[in-house]
Amino acid sequence: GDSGGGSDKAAGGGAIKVGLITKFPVDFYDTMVDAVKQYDAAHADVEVVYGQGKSGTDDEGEIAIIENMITQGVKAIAITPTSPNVQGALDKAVKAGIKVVLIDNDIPGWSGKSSVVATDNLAGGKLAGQWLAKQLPAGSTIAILQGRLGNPSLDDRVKGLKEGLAGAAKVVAEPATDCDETKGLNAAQDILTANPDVAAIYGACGPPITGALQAVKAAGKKPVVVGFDASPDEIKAIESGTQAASVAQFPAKMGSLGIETAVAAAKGETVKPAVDTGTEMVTKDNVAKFK
Amino acid sequence: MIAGTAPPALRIAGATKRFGAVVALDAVDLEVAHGEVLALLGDNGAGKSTLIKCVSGVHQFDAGTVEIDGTAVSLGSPADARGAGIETVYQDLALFDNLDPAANFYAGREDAGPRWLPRGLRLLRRRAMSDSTAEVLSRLQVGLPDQRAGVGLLSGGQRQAIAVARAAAFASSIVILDEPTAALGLRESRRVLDLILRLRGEGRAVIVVSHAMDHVMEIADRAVVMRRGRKVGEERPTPENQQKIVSLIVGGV
Amino acid sequence: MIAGTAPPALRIAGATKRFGAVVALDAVDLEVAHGEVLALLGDNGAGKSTLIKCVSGVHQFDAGTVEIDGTAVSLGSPADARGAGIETVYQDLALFDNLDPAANFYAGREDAGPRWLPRGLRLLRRRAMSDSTAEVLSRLQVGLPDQRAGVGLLSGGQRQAIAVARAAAFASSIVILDEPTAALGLRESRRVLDLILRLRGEGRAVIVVSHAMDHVMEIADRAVVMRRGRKVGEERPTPENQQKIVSLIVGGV
Amino acid sequence: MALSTARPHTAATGPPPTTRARGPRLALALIRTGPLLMLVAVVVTATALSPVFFTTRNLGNVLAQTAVIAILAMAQLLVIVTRGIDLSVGSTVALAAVVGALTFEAVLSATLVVLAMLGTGLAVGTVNGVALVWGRLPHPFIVTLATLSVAHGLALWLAGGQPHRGMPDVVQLIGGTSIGWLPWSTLLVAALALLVLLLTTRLVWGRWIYAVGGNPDGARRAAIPVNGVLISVYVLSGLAAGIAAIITAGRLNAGSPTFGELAELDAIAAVVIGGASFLGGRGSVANALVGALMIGVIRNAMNLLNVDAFIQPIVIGVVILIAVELDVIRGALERRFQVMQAVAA
Amino acid sequence: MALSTARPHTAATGPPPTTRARGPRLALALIRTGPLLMLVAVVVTATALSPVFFTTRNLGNVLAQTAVIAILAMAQLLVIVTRGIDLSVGSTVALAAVVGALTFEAVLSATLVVLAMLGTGLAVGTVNGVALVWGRLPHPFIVTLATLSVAHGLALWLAGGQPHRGMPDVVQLIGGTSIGWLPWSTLLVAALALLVLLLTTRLVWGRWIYAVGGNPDGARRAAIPVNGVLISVYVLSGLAAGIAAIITAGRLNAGSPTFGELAELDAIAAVVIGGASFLGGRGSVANALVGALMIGVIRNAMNLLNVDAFIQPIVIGVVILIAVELDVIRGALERRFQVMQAVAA
Ligand SMILES: Nc1ncnc2c1ncn2[C@@H]1O[C@H](COP(=O)(O)OP(=O)(O)OP(=O)(O)O)[C@@H](O)[C@H]1O
Ligand SMILES: Nc1ncnc2c1ncn2[C@@H]1O[C@H](COP(=O)(O)OP(=O)(O)OP(=O)(O)O)[C@@H](O)[C@H]1O
Ligand SMILES: [Mg+2]
Ligand SMILES: [Mg+2]
Repeated sequence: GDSGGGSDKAAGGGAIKVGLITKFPVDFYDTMVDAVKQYDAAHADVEVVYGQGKSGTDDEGEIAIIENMITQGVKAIAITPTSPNVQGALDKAVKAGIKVVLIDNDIPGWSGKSSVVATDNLAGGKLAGQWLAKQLPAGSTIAILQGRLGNPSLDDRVKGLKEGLAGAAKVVAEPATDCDETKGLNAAQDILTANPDVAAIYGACGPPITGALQAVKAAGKKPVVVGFDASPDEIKAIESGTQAASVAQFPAKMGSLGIETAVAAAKGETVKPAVDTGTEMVTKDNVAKFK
Repeated sequence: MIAGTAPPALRIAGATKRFGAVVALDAVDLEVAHGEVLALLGDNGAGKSTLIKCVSGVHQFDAGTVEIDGTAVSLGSPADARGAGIETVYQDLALFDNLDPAANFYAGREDAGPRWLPRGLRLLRRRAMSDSTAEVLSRLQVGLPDQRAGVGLLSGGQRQAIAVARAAAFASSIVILDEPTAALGLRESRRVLDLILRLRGEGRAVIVVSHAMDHVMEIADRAVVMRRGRKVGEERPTPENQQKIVSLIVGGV
Repeated sequence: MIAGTAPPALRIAGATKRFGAVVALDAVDLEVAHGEVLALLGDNGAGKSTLIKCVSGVHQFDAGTVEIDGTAVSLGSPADARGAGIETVYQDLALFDNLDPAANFYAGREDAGPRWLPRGLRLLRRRAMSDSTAEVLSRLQVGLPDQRAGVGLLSGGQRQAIAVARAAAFASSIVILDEPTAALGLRESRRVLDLILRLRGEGRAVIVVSHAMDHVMEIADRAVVMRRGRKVGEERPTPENQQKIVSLIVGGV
Repeated sequence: MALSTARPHTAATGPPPTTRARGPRLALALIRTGPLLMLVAVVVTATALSPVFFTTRNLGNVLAQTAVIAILAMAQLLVIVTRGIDLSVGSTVALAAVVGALTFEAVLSATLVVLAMLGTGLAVGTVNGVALVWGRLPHPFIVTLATLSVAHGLALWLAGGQPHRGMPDVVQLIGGTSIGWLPWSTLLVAALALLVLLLTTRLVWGRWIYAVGGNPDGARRAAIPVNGVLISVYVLSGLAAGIAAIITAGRLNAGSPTFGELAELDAIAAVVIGGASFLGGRGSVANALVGALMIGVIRNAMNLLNVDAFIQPIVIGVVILIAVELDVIRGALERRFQVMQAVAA
Repeated sequence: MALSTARPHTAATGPPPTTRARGPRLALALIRTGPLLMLVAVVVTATALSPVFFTTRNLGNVLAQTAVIAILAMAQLLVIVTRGIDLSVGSTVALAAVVGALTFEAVLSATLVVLAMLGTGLAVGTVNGVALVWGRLPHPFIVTLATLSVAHGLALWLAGGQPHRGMPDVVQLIGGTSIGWLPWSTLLVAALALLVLLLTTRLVWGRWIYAVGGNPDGARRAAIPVNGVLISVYVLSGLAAGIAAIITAGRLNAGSPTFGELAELDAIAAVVIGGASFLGGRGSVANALVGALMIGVIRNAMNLLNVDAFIQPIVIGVVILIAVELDVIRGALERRFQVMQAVAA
């Protein structure tokens, strides 16, 4: 149950205490948290403690939560690290005998982790790039709406896209949007003004793509719009045909597999060093199963 | 006491005021009649400005009562004091440096309409206000370089003249002037003294704080002397009494 | 001219200053000798404070030259003026309301050491500064409620006394006082006048701006009258001349 | 000495004496246009660098992108004139938009949605103003920082961290559509600008805000209802955030807790670029609008020119600095020309 | 009338007259501790709600989590005392950390890395101060907003948007390790606090900053080097950002362009909670530190109590507001007690 007090399990009874730390309150992480809560409810021998940061780059916030969880005596931590910067705090946890499972993104080169349960963002980007390369005629142009500059997984989605395109289209603009809907709309308006013939728009996260769709509608153009995350808004847009595709991740899977792995590690079982939760292109053809 | 049986325009009794550990006013009694000029004298820090600020609603007495025309009033705010017909020139002038003379004149009582609207939403009669301000100032012969500029860059005397003209133009019952001629030139001082006499002639009660004994001798009907927050004496300012008043102020041993 | 062949302490020639469209000073010539008190007279807005501010380095003349003891100087900043031995009491006092009297006294020339350190990094001699400030103030008999509180809440006269005492305590060659007694009581005014005479006795050149003719008559050796930025006359302030000076100020037709 | 003690109303006789030359008057008038001159410079530069910049279509985009900053800047101006600051407006936009979206999910009434958004803005503004005045707080920075935080949290909590899609047609019309190339939101901004201009220059209330900013203590002594005036500017600022929420929500057809992030900094920057002073009592609506447009034009031009995303914040910072510095130089030039004019007279 | 015209040095004779009663003195002394009292209240509440809060281990965490805010708050205090504000410190932390990390990648010298971070902070601070003073800007808000933007852009650009891992051992020691439960960074904060206390209360420079804040025009007339003083506070603020970068980089063993985001708001809030005034001339280092700790303790307690992430900003906002309001009430009480004391005398 919830560690918030009204728990059905006696705190400190035989239950194993594990922590789940997610980045910040958006749908994606909420889905993950919901899956973990289901797991929590179904397992009487596990007590999950939850923590969440303020934003996608709130390293300090996550570190504070990690430190506090160490103080609270958890046996394992499953965390979606905001950036490799939280590594120092996680080292402290490992030193205190706590198993650490990374969810959603990896901290490359860090040996302290027990396992990584994640989408491969680079691979997801590549998937989108290869898909777009097939759709676009030769010599096409594409605009990229970047996410929050300095965020490795968002950057990987852009890097992956370029690798996947393999030169099939020329990038004419790549402004940063901070994953903000308004900024996505503004940027898309300007891109469509400066490059009326742009053949495709790709977004590293959901909200700016949703904003860009407004600009596309107003401009009366039909570029191929591809997003990443397959947020509920994107799913609706794909259904209605305004958006072509999005790269879906599986946050619920990440959550349940992540917490399972963490509990297993806490119990001293051996766990797989990497669990890929996979990505998939969502298009009009298969959108039904993502609702 | 000069006033006969008619109640005085302003009567203060037992006025006391403390700032932290400083006792600025200590059980001061005071009254002024209509058509009378009362000089409030005393050394620096005697409590004159504090008394005036309390009567004007800027500060509140810790103890003491105030009567206007015989009825007890509470002066909880400057608006109360204005409402009771009290108009004040403060020692620090309380001007708006960023506003022009007309705006300074009418601050808090803007000439505006229509009347059925709440005060803040009325339309300013800007032309009327600047015209009449110019007129009042020219009557007091205050020469200003620019009628439309903020008063912040005016000379010390020009600023004081504006503050005095403002109080005089709107005076209704009681006019209080805290060192109104301190920064004024000869000509301007003369005009302010004439103005005070005129106000008296119109039946207003006037309280003047001043360190200029010659001015006090000339215009005041009565002089109250304060020292360290206490009222230490009250005299008619006649040439014979001058030395006595001076020694009251200085605390002559 | 009173000074003999020795160059005057301060000589200003052709001083001109404009603020936007306002001509505050128009080719003013002026000089003061050591051991002389010069009164600077004139109506409100005549340009007296502007002249003083230019000499103190606060403003810069648009045109004109300044000589001190016969050598031309440039007064580009208040520090230049202080360096040239000029000490000024401004009409607006220029006090630091958030600082205590001692800090106000020593602002910009803190008593601190050791000397080999850059000025800002020296250690304050706080005890020495507050002791000597208390002493100077008690000599001027300025009674303060609290030596450690900021001067912002003091009475108008208490504030002016602090500003005058500050300038006097540090005066070296030329002392300029812009209406130093405007807010002062009888006793305090007396003390400031005595102080000015003492400064003269010590050979300093003193310029006093004042609207109080009795003060001017008493202490000044010479009076310069300004009107609308121009110097319109220069007289010895003797009882016979008083009427003449007054009509110069007022612009007697 | 015939000083009337009643309200003086008679007109002065004859015009005031004029000492100004007609010579450098034109130069002076040009210099006085101030921030506008700099906006023109920025627009000319953008036009020179990008052929599409000065097209009706792009100008329409710029206007639509700037509407929210412009509205928030006008309100911020009122606050800054009274020596205050309102940091909460960005979060309030988010909260109001979320409340609007939730209202629309509950009842399909456009009127109620609009009222909900305006009401939310009003509520936050009222809290700011009342806390400042009744709490006798020394400065609004901290109240509005607190309400920034609270409104942000509330928006997240109410929305469950999610954007809520769907807005009534009229909201979408205001925020998202144009007449030809001219966005509806621009018309709304223009109407509000006229209203604020009226408020600040023609109404008693406008006098009061400048008086309170110029000398709060003096305003109190002049029996100006200082507390009421202070509360009113924060209430208006909240209301402006509500209006900004309508535009944002209409533009994106949604209410989301991420709306308006850091919008307060844009608004304050616009006001300061427009020459207002944090020390209160100074500033004009027109110049605040010019400041907002300046920020909007620069952002738009950089997108058109495909300036590297890393470089964009650098350019914005430098341009803001140059704009303010030019205003300083302009002021000095103005004084210089006034002297020349006086000498010529 | 024997006024010496030389520097007066003789000591006054006899103690000044005392009119204070010894009665309510204790109550008054207690009330005067001010913000500290509120910090104690917050700590007591946190201890009551969470059993782990008042353990050495958690207190160590709180101190480590607060070190950066504390350092930035002390510097911000100096700026605010001079009537200024420095919005650029957060971005400067990021820029300095990135420069440090890149330096470490180029040369493995710990000294050079530390110097690079401090130097970067100094450079940004110098730009702020010099632009403000030489540019004759009316207020530092806009310069420091501009450098916020520029430093952020530069950090992103230099780092290529990526965090760069790896810091010299000494940096990791300072930022990331403890002696027992006491973080090294706390010792650094304590040392800096002593230094700033010395600067503000014992040195001539400290007098000057209060004089400049109290009356800038008067300070100029008193021949205080106002421009130098202003430049110096911004330079120190930049330097503080450099030191904060060392701690952050050491704690995270990296330099990243996302460091220090919005840290300026925390720093300013801490200073204001500590009772300083935006109107300048008022504020103390000790209280700024107390303000920083208050923010740190509240954040930590909410994490320990597992308060919902959406609710956290609401709680922080409300607590900040209460803290400032209590300070206002405390001031009123203090005056009341002074009167009681005077009456009792
Ligand atoms: N707001 C305040 N807070 C604290 N002390 C104050 C305040 N106002 C005045 N005082 C103190 O009260 C005493 C009386 O001051 P007040 O201004 O009334 O004197 P005054 O008679 O007007 O003197 P002056 O002739 O110098 O203007 C002084 O000691 C002053 O320092
Ligand atoms: N900084 C300034 N900017 C613009 N105008 C100014 C400035 N300072 C003074 N003036 C104007 O210059 C003229 C002379 O002012 P000044 O202060 O020198 O007069 P004054 O002789 O000292 O008068 P008072 O006796 O009233 O103090 C006035 O008209 C004033 O408005
Ligand atoms: Mg007084
Ligand atoms: Mg003057």
